[in-house]
This record gives sequence, C-alpha cells and structure tokens, in this order.
Amino acid sequence: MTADLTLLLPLAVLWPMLLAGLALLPGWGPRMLMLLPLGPLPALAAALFAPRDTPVALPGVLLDGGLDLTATGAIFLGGAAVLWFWAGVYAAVYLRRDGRPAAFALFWNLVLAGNLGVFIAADIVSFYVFFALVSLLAYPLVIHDRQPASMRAGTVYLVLAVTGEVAILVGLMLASFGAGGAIGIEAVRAGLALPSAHPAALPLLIVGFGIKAGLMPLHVWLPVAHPAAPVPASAVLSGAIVKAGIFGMVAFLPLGTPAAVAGNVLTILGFSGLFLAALLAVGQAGAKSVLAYSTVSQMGLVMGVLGVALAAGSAPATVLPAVALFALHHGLAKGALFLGVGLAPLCGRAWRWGLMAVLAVLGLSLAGMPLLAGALVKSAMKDPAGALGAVLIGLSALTTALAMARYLAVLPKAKPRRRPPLLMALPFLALAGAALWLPWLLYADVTGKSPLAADLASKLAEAWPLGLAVLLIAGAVAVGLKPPALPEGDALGPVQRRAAALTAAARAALRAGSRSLRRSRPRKQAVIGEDLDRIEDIFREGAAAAILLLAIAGAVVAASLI
Amino acid sequence: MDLPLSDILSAGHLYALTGAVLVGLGLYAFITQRHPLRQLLAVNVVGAGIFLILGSLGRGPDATDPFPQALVITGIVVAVALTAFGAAMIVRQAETRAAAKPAADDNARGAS
Amino acid sequence: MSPLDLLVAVPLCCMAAALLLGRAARGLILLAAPLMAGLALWLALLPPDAAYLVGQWELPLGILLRADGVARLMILATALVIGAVGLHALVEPPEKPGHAAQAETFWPLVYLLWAGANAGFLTTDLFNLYVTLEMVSLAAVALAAMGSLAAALRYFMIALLGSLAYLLGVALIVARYDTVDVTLLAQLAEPDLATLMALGLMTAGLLIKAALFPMHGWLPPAHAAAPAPASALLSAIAVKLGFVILVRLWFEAFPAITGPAALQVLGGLGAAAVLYGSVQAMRQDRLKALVAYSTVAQVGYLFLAFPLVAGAIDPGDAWAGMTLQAVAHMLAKAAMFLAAGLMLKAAAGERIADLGGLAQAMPLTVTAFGLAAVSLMGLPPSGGFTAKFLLLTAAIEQGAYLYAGVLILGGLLAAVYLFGALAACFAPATTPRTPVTGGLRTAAPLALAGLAIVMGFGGTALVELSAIAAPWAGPALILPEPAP
Amino acid sequence: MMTFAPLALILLPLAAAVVSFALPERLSAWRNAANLGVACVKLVVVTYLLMQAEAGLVFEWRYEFLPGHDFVLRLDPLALLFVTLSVFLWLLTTIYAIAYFDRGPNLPRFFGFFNLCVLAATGVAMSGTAITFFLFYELLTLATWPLVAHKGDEKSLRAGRIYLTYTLAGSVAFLAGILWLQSLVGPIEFATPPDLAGVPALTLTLIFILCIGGLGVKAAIFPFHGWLPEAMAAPAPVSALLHAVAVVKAGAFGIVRMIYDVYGIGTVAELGLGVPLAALASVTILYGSVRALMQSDLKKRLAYSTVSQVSYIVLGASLIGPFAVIGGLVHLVHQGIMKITLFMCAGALANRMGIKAIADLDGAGRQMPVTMAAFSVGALGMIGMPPVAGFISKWYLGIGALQSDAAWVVAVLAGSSLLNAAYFLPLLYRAWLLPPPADRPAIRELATTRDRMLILPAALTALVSLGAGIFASLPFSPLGWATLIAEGGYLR
Repeated sequence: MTADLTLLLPLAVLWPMLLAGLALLPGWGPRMLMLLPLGPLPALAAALFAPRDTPVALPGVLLDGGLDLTATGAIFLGGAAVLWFWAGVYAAVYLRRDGRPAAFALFWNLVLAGNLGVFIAADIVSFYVFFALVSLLAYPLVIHDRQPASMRAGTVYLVLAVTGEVAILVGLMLASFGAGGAIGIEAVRAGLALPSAHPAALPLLIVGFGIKAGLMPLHVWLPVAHPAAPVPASAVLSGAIVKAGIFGMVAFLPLGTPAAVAGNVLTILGFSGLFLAALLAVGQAGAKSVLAYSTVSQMGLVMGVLGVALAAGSAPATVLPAVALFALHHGLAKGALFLGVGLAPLCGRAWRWGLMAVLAVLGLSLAGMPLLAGALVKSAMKDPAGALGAVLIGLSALTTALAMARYLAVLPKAKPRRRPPLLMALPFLALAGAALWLPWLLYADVTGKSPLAADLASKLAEAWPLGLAVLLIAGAVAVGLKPPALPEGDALGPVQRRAAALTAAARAALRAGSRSLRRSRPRKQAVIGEDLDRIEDIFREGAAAAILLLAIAGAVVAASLI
Repeated sequence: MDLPLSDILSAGHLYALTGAVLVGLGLYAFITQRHPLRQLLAVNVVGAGIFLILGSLGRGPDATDPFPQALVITGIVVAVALTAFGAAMIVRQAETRAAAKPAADDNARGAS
Repeated sequence: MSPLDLLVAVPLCCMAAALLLGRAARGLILLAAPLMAGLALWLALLPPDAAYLVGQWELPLGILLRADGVARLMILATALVIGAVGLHALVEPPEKPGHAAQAETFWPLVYLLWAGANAGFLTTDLFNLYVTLEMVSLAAVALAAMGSLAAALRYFMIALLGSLAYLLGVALIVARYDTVDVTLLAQLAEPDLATLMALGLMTAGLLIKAALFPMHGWLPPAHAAAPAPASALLSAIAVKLGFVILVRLWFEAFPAITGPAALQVLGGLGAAAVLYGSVQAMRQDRLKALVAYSTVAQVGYLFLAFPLVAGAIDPGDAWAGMTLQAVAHMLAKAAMFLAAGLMLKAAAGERIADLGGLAQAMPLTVTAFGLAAVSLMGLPPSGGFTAKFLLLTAAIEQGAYLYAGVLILGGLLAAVYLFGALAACFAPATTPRTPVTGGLRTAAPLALAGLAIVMGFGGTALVELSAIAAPWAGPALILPEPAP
Repeated sequence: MMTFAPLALILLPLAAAVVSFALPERLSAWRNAANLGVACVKLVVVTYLLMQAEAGLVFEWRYEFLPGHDFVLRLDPLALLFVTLSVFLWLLTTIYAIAYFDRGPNLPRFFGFFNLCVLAATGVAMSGTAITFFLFYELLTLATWPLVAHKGDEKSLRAGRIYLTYTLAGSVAFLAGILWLQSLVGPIEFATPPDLAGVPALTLTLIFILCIGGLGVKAAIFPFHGWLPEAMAAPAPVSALLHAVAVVKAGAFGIVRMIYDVYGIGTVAELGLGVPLAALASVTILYGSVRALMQSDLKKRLAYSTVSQVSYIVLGASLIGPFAVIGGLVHLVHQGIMKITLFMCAGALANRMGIKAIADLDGAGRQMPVTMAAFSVGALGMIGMPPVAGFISKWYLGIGALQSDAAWVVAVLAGSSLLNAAYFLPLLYRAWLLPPPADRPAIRELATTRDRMLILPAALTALVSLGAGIFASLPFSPLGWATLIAEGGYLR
C-alpha cells in the first residue's frame, strides 16, 4: 500500500507536465483550459496520503534524482495544491474568452509542476530544475495579456528571476561542494552548517531565494509582476509561487547551527520589509499592487523570523512548522484576495457587500485579528521569532491592517447589476474558507499545541495595534486624507533609467573603440612590390647569372675552407 | 714559387693558362654584352677556353692520355650543337621581330 | 638486356622515330608510356645492387649505369609524369593557334628529355652527366621556345653558362684526379684548392640548372610562357636533373671534403628560395606565373634539405624527405601545370581573377589543381606532407630551428597563394564558361595529382626505396640489406 | 574483423564522398540515398561499437605510414564519445542539408566535401597518435574550406580565406609542437603517454603553448576566434556542422587529448599550465558572450555564442579535476546537440521566411512554432537552464572548479549564464511575443516532406538535448559516458 502511495510524488509533477504536453496538441488549447483544475489533484492526494520522509529514487533522472515529502513540505504542497486547484477552476471561467488558451494552459501546468516539484525534491539538482521551471516559466503568465505594462513587468521579472537563478545555482554548487559533493538536500544543508562551508554559499542562496520571495531590496519585481498577470495567475504567483522561495530557505538554511551574520542580515532585511512594504502598499493605486506589496510584507515577516532562528541556531523543528503554517494561511488568503479583485467588477449591489465582508475578514485575518486563523499562525511565529521579533510581529498588525484597508478602498468598482458566475465565486469562497479553517485544523498537528491554549484576554490585549489601525483608518476617512501615490516597484524606475543610460554609454564607447581599431594603416605593399619587381628583373639578366655563379662558386669554396 | 717561364710552358701550362684567360675574357664579354648573338659568342669563347684546359691535361711527359682528349671531343660536339641551336633561335627571334615590329615581346614582364 | 639501358635506349629510339614520323608520331606515346612505366617499375623492383656497364668497358672509360634509391624513384616519377603529360598532349596538342608545326617538334623533344633525364639519373660519371645535362637543357630550351622565344633564349644563355661552369669544374677534376667517376672520386677526394674550386664551379653551374634562388631568373618567364604540357615537363623534370647531380656531388663524390659551412650556404640559399619564391608567387596575378614561382619556392626545399641530411646522425629520414620532396613536386607540379592549362583555356583570360566559375564548370580539373596544391603546400595526406614531415622532424631533432621555421612558413605562404588561386575558381563567373574537359585531358592531371596524394599513404615503402644504395648507408655499390 | 571497425568508420564516408562527387546532378536522388544510407550504416556500426566498448573492448587499427611513425586508429571511450556525437548529428545534418538545398548549384561538390568532413572528424576522434591526429585535423581544414566558400560570393570567399589563414597557421603551430616533442621523447601515442621526465620544464611549456595555440585556433579560443564569425557566410548546414561538431570540437577535443593523454594531468599541474589555460578559456567565455550581445545578425550571434561555449570544454579540461573533466567532456556533446539545434533552426528560418537579422524574428514563433520551440530549447540550454542538457555541463564544471580550488571559475560561469540569458532571451521574446510584420506571408510550417526534413531534425536534437539533461544519469547518456571516460582514464 505504501509503495503505491509513494508513487503519488512523481505523479504529482508528471501529471501537470502531461497536461502541459496535451495543450500543445493543435486545437486542444480551450479544452486544456477547461481541465486546468485537474493539474494539482495528484499533488493534493500526495500531500494527504503519501508517506512522509520516504524518498522515492528516480534512477537515471538528472543526477540520479529523487523526490521526498517532508512534513513541512507536505503543508506547503497541500496548500499550494489547494490554491492551484481553485485558481484553476477560476481561470477556466475567467479566461474562457482568452485569445491564447493553449499558451496559458501550457505554462500554467508547467509552472504548476515546477512549483509542486520544489516542495518535494529530495536532491538539489531536482530542486534547482523545479525551481527554474517555476521561476522562469512564470514569465509567460506574467505577460499573458501582452499589454505594454505587462511586458515591462515581465522584463523586470525575467531579469531578476535569471539573476536569482544564477545566484542559486552558484550557491548550490558551493554548498554541494562544501558537503563533499553530496546532492541530497539534507546533506547539503548539513554541509552548509559546517565551518568548512564556502563563505559565499549561504549568502548566495539567501539572495537567490530572497529574490523569489521578495526580500526587501530585491523585491522590486514583485509589485510590478504580480499585478500584471491575469487574476488567477496573480493569485498563484503571490500565493504559491512566492512560497517556492520561502521553501528554498526552509530547505537550505542550516537551522540549528548559529550563523550570526547571515541570520542577522536576513532578520533586518525581513523585518524592514515587513513594515516598509506594507507602508508602500498604502501608497498604491491598484488593488493588485497593494496585495503584491502586502505579500512582500508578509514574506518579510517569514524571512525575518527565519533570520532570527538562523542567527540563534534554533532547531528546525521549532521553526519550520510555524513557517509552514504561516505560509499556508498566507497563500490561501492571498489567493482569495487576488481572486476577489477579479470578482469585484462582477459583484453588483448586494453581492458587493458580501464580497467586501469576506475580504475584510480575510484582511483582518492577515493582520492578526484575534480568533481568526491569521492570529493563530502569527502566534505560532512569535515563538521562534524571539522577544524583539514577537513585538515586531505584533506591531505589524498595524501596517498590515492599513494595507488591507487600502486594498478594500481601491478595489475595482462594480458594474451595476452583475452577478458573479458560480465557478468564480466558489473558488473564492473555498479559498477564503480554507484560509480561515485549515490553520485551526492543522495547528495542533503541526505545532503540537492546542490552538486554544492561550487565553482570550491576553490575545485581545495583544491586538492593540489593530485597534490603533482602525482608529487611524477611521480618522483618515473622516478628514479625507489621501495616501501618497507611489509608483509600482518603488526604486525600480530610477534604477532602470540609470541602467539604460549606462548601457547606451557603453555601447557608444564600444562602437567608437572598434571603429578606431579598424582604421587601417597606410598600405606599404605597393612600394615593396615595386622593389620586388626590380629585384626580379635583375635576376633575369644573364649578366647577373654569371656574377652570381662566380659568387656562389666562391662562397662554396670559401665555406669549405673554413 | 720561382718557376721559370720555360718550365711553365714546357709542362703544357701555357695551354691551360691561355684557356683560363679565354674563360675570363668570355665571362667578361658575357656580363657586359647584352645582345644575344654577342652573348652566344662570349659563351663560345668560354667553351674554347675550357676545352683548351682539358686538352692540355692530356699532354703527359711521354705519352698522351686519351681520356681528356675523349672528353674534349665530346664536349666540342655538344658545344657545336648547342651553338647552332642558339644561333637558330636568335635568327628566329630576329625574323619574328621584323615581322611584327611594334610587338616587342621582350619587355613584357614574366613570360613574354 | 637490362632495364637500366633500356630506360635510356627506348626514349632515344622513340625520338628517332618521332623525328622520322613527323605528325604521325603522336600515337607513339600510347606505346611508350606503358612500356616506360613498366621498365621503371621493373627497375624499382630490381635487387639493390643492380648496375650495368654499357659496352663492357672498364670503369674509368666505360659508362656505368646503376640504380640507387634516388634514381629508382626519380625514374619512376619521370615515367609517370612524362607518360601522363604525353597522354594529355595527345588530345590537347601543345600549340599556339596558328603554330600547328609546334606540335610536331614537341614529341621528339619529349623523348630527348626523357632519355637525357633517365640517363642522368642512372649514371655516376661526371662527364656523362654533363652530356645528359646538355641533352635535357637542349630539350628544355626548345620546349620553352614553344611559348616565348625571348624567354627561351634567355634560358638558353644562362643555362649554357651553367653548363660551362660545370664543364670547367669537371675539367679541374680530371686534371686533379684523372677520373670522373663518382664512386672512385669518393675514395680519392682531398680537400685541396683545385678540388674545392671544381666543386664550387660545378655546384654553381648546376644551381643554375636547378633554378635555385638567386639563379632562378630564367625560370618563371620560360615556364610560365610555354604551353601547359611543356611547362609541366620543364618544372617537373628539367630542374630535377641539376638537383640529382648535386646530390651525387655533395653526398657521393665529395662528402669528405664538404664542410658544414658550405652545406649551410646551400641550405641558406634553399631557405631564401622558399621565402623569396613564395613571396613572388603571392604577388603574381597570372596563374601560370604563380605556378612557376611556386617551383622556385619548391626547389628551395630540396636544397634546404642538404645541411639536414649531412647533419643528421641517422640521415635516413632527411634523405628520404629530400628525395620524396623531389618526387612529390614532380607529380604535383606537372599535375598543376596541366590543370592550369585546361583552366586557362576555359577562362576568359590568363589572370587569376579570370578563373571565376570554373569550380562549377570543370570541377574535376579544379579538383586536380586542388589536390596538387595540397601536396605542394605540404598538407596531409600527400607526398609533399610526408617529405616536409621528414624534413621538419630532422630539422627539429638537429635543433635547426631556422630551417624548421622556413619549412613551416613556406607551407603557410604556399597555402596563401595556392588557395588564393583556388578560391578564385569558386567565384561566380562573369561570362559563361565552355569547359575544356573530358577523357585523357582531365584524367592526366587528376591521375598525377592523385598519385601525389597517394604518396602520402605509402610513406614507409617510399622511405625504404629511397634508402637503396644511399651513400650514407655505406660505400657505394656495396649495398646494405633493405631496411626491415 | 573487429580491428577493422575503426577503418570502416573512415571508409564509409569516403565511399559516400566518392559517390557524391561522381554522380551528376540529375541523379541527385541516388546521391541523397547514398548519403543517408551510409550515415545510417555508420550509426548502426557505432551503436554496435558502443555496446562492445561498454564491455571494455578497445578496437585498434594500425599501419606504419612512415618508419617509426604509426598511423593508429583507436576507439577508446573518449573517441567513441566524439564519434557517436558526430555520427548521430551527421545523419540529421544530412537530412537537413538535403532539404535545405533541394536543388541548388554545386551539390555534388557540397556533399562530397561534406562527407570528407565526416571522415576527418571521425578520424580526429579515433586518432591514436599525435601524428594521426594531425593528419585528420589538417584534412578537416581542407575539407571544410570548400564548404565555407561554397556560395562563391565575395563574402564567402573572404570567409574562406580568413578561415584558412587562421586554421593553417594553427595547424602548423600544432605540428611544430608535436614534432618538437617527438624529437625529445619519440612518437606520441595517446594510449601510452610519453615519459616527459627528462625534458626541461621550459621546453615543455613552450611546446604546450605551441600545441594549445594551434589547437586553440580551431577551438576558437580568444584571440584566435576571428575566423568563426566570418565563417557564418557559409550555408546553414555547414554552419551547423562547423560550429556544433566538426571543427571547433576537433580543436577542443585535441586540447583534451593534449592535457590528458600527452602531458598527463600530473605534468600539467606541475608546470602550472592549467590555470593560465583556464583563465584564457574564461576570458573567451566572457568575451564571446559580450560580442554575441553586440551582434544584430542571428547567425553571427550564434557564432559568438559558440566562441563562448566551446571554451567551456577547454575550461573543463584545463581545470584538472574529476568533475571538471566530466563537465568538459559532457559539454562536448551537449554543446554540440544544442548548438546544432540552434543553427538548424536559424537555417530553417532563413530558408523558409528569409529571416536573417535578429530584428526580423518578430512573430516567428507564431508562424513556425515547431522551429522556434526547438530553438527555444536550444537557447535555454545554452543559458544553462535546467533541465536542458547545458545545465548538467555547468553543474559539473562549477563543482569541478571548486574541487580544483578555482572558485573564480564559478563566477565566470555565473557571469556567462547571465550574458547568455541577455543575448538569447530577447530572441525568444521577439519570436514568441511580438507580432509578425504585416508584409510577411503566412506559411504552413510542415506542409511538405521537404519542410519536415528541414525542421524535424532540429526538433529531434532539441528533444535529445532535453533528454540528455533529464535522464543525465542513465548509463548511455552523455554524462554517463563522460563519467566512464573520466573514471577509466583520467581519475587514476
């Protein structure tokens, strides 16, 4: 029985690839779009039923790769599968009039395969393959609508994704070498903890995964790329794909051995992202941008906590379950929030109020409203976050709440008298429900504590930042205060302009240089040629022959006498 | 090296020396003269000098060595043949030139 | 009867027949070519100590013919070259338009050249060598005269000068040693002034015949102007006789008295010839002039080899390299001249730039040119490569890096000018070409060039053949076992 | 009989060459049949040999072509790697070439020299002595020259001239080097590396520089790479062949032989020659990439990409570590498959739609999706994106560099990956995402047999390069074979 169930792991990644292949068949594009929800089903089954920590070897594949489902990985996998499933249902409706169904289905399924594969890879090579798949092939999803803004966003995305890939590749090489050439993820992580590990390995990995997960200064692609994609794709980008970066850190950070420098840097960057990104979110004009910044913020929280744990040398078991749970909640909630953006124009009148209510609950949950799932996962995160971290997490409720309020405020206006189609509403509600329910369900299993352990009063007491936020929002609304309008991708614009100017300058310099190299020297050949002609004329004379004859005869005699 | 002149002459060296002088004269003419006919004659003078040298070698104190003589005869035959051939070519060239006056094929580079 | 005298007698008879038959003599080559090839092959396969005394006279006076490795290879190559050139000339008579009589004079000259060359390769008597030298010169000048009388006349004068210098040297030798036989001289020779002067004069005279730089002035005009088959014979065979006689002089008659410095004079001139000939060839814009200058360069290799042979501890490789260079050049250069002749006939003019479109119009002829070029450049697999490889190995082993450098550079320069000509054939045609191809016309150069290439595969056999009765292997005529 | 197997691999293409030269154009169907038939027979022979070699058999054929110098054809595993690659790719290129030219001028000549190239490349692979290697190496130069100059226009002739200038200069340098070495240690056989103990270090270094310089010309190592972009004037099948298999690989292969089978890694390390060579290769890698970025012609960009990529092989060989040499060897195969894909696609684009400049690529993906899909796989592989085969090479090279204490090489690899992405991804962007120009007529990509022959070989090589990456650790995968070679010979 178990033997059969381990096969769910390869099936989880092969099945979407098969679906992707089918999308290539001529004329099958629309059909495969309808079948998008089928993709993550084996993965869901695997997350539920496949045995944990039982590696499946895949002899001959890559460098004798393998798949393995860890307990943490299972939560990531399950959450991603749920999100992908409902987003798939949503996409099937949302994109039914789309002009490029085959392309969407193809890349959707490939990214899905990569995303799921990241969570179950047992060796670094497979991991890297899946990571590259999810990272680079998400590009077509970002630019799916081909609008100029999307294309620009796609370019930024691609540049950073490729940079991240290279950083990860080099980091993994260094790490694998440090681990004596091992390629198993466990062994490599153990190797990173050794004092002999290459000093650049860990930073490179953090940079690489950080780019994917939106670590603060490297996050610039995220607020431009996530909003550019079609709604269901944004949902998986922000909900699931970002988690690949988080999972990378989960898999490779050598928790349990103190790594002060890397840990502290990660902490600082993570927590500053937590606040800065949320504040930047407030300045955004588009609902999707707000959500994207919110994602940066929330992922900053996760990475901050991971940084603290890394610096302190906390055991993985004390950190990872909480991180997984947090990621699960954030993924599902953020997915639902994104789907809400797509639903908003379709919800007239009463539907609008219902939608807003669900979204508000989700927002509050993200902000850590007591009794909601978000508070639960945040409380789980406070343990490994240390004292300061816990305070910061508590404070973040304020900024998150502001961001969420902004989100609700800029939600697209509804067209009158529209009813949302069932197959778009259902995924939204299902994801929202899952986000609010699953953490409760899993809390005990994962953390080993009862979700209701802490008393209600203390939780409410900890919610004061949330109250402050409510007050601030009410005040702002009352006086008509408008947030500043900030561009998507904050620092990106100026950087891009500088880069363009530099490139142009370099091009011009190179061109000038090559031109000056090509400038030919005056040709002397003709002059030498005339001389050669004259010499040859001399040789042709009989007189010259006679003289040379005597000379050579003399030379031979003289040389023989030497 | 105070050989009296008579000794030199009696040893047959007179012929050899004359031959050498002829060779020198011929060479000088070959170098200084440009016309093919004159060059041909100059070469013949050189040849005559060489044959004189060869011929003088056969003259021993008591008997004549036939070997150099044989060589000289063969050489003269060859030289005569070649001279005739050369003269024929020079004549032919003169005829062609006369036939096609302006087409001076001598000054063309390379082949003709 | 022995192949040694037949190889001389048969061409002489053919010459007589050709003189008598006039125009009808052309067909004679159909008989002579296979016959001579067979004789040459027979000669090559004779036991190592084969010799023949013409007319039963004892040595100082008699004419001894003997076949060492060099002679065997040269005679075989001569038979192949003249046979192929003759068959080619059968269908492509070497005549200028309006000079139909030229074709008549061609055939006797060919046989005269053949007889003279064979006799020269076989004999070791300095005076006989003089006679053969003159036979060959006479034939060569007459062949050259088929193209340009002026060039031929210049050739004649200079060649005559060379002959006389040689003769003077022979006279001095006779005076000093009273013998002209190479093998006897090897035992008698002493390094006195008379001998050295004789050697110097003979060498200088022969260098004219062999057209070694700077005495090559007569060659390019004569070879470039002659009809293609004549040029082929001139470049392939006429210059080789001078070379072979020099080999006899320096390595057989006077190895004891030729100092290293004197050898360096020859080697240095050879090296200079390689470079100078190549540079001049690069500058030519007419195809046949280019090929002619290529001969100047290729002759340089032969003399560049002299110090390498003399300086080697085991001279077998260098010796073989020198000999094979001569043979490979014979085959390749004859092929190249024949191919060039056909190409120029089809082309718009005689310049290299006029060759456009020929690669398409007459691919086989261009292939022949190309294969010959490969051998001349010393690219593998080819006889030229084998020869240069052996020489280069010898040069490097002796630490003669200057010669090694010239060998390498010469190959590169050859590539520059020969590929330049080949590339021109690939250019598009400015006007439609009427290809001159078919039958023996194309087959002859192709076969010769093919042989030059095939030589590259039979290196071991050729090296062994070249070593037969070689002077460095022991006293002449007391012959060693063939190398295992 | 089996000792003749190497000889058969030489004689088969020779036969095809003779047939190609001899048959007139109106019998082109027969010529095509002969070419394909011989290619298939070779493939069968090689498959058989591979299986025999797996069992440890080594075939050898020798002939004394000059006293003391043997002409040796030897099928050791390294030779088989290259032979297999060339035989496989040649079959595909032949199919492609038949479709590409259809009824062009001068095809007998083209296919004749084409087969001579196969012969020479196979010979280079199987050479058992330095001299044999040189013979085939030079033959390769000669046989490819008419192919480069095939079109006969001024550009092609110029390219041919430049090609010859470079390669002939290179081969004489190589010849001088090996002759020098032979004069010191006797004939060099790869199977029994010479004993270099008595040779002064300076001499060895000079000889090494001569040889590597000579081989580096064909391997297009900076600063000897100038001929390669020029050679783009040749028709597409030739470019594919020059760049993917025959010429550049022969150079790189020779460098591997030089380091591992002539000098031996011990001597190279002792003389300190590995690091400078690796540095040179690194410079080439980066320089080629930068130059590729500056090109506006599709084939030129691919050419500079080759300059860059081939040096990976040299890099792997010069790093002298187990993983590095595996990486270098496996890249020999991987780069071949991927680059031939790219060139065949570029040729198909030019042939079908007249696309030559990069700016013309707009919308090509929509009109020729199969071609562009294959192109994309090749390009992603070049970048090193998994699971395409190029990734495996880079992985091994990176780890190998670390093993050899050369962490800076990893930075080179990373930089090169970024540059590769920078010059390949815009191509894919144009082809897939931009609309085709309005005036370009619509075509059906796989309408006729000829179209399929033109495009499907590239599709197949694209699939193979995917497969070589995904199934890298199967026993007969390129990686498996490279590991076998390394373990059998170079890791002792």
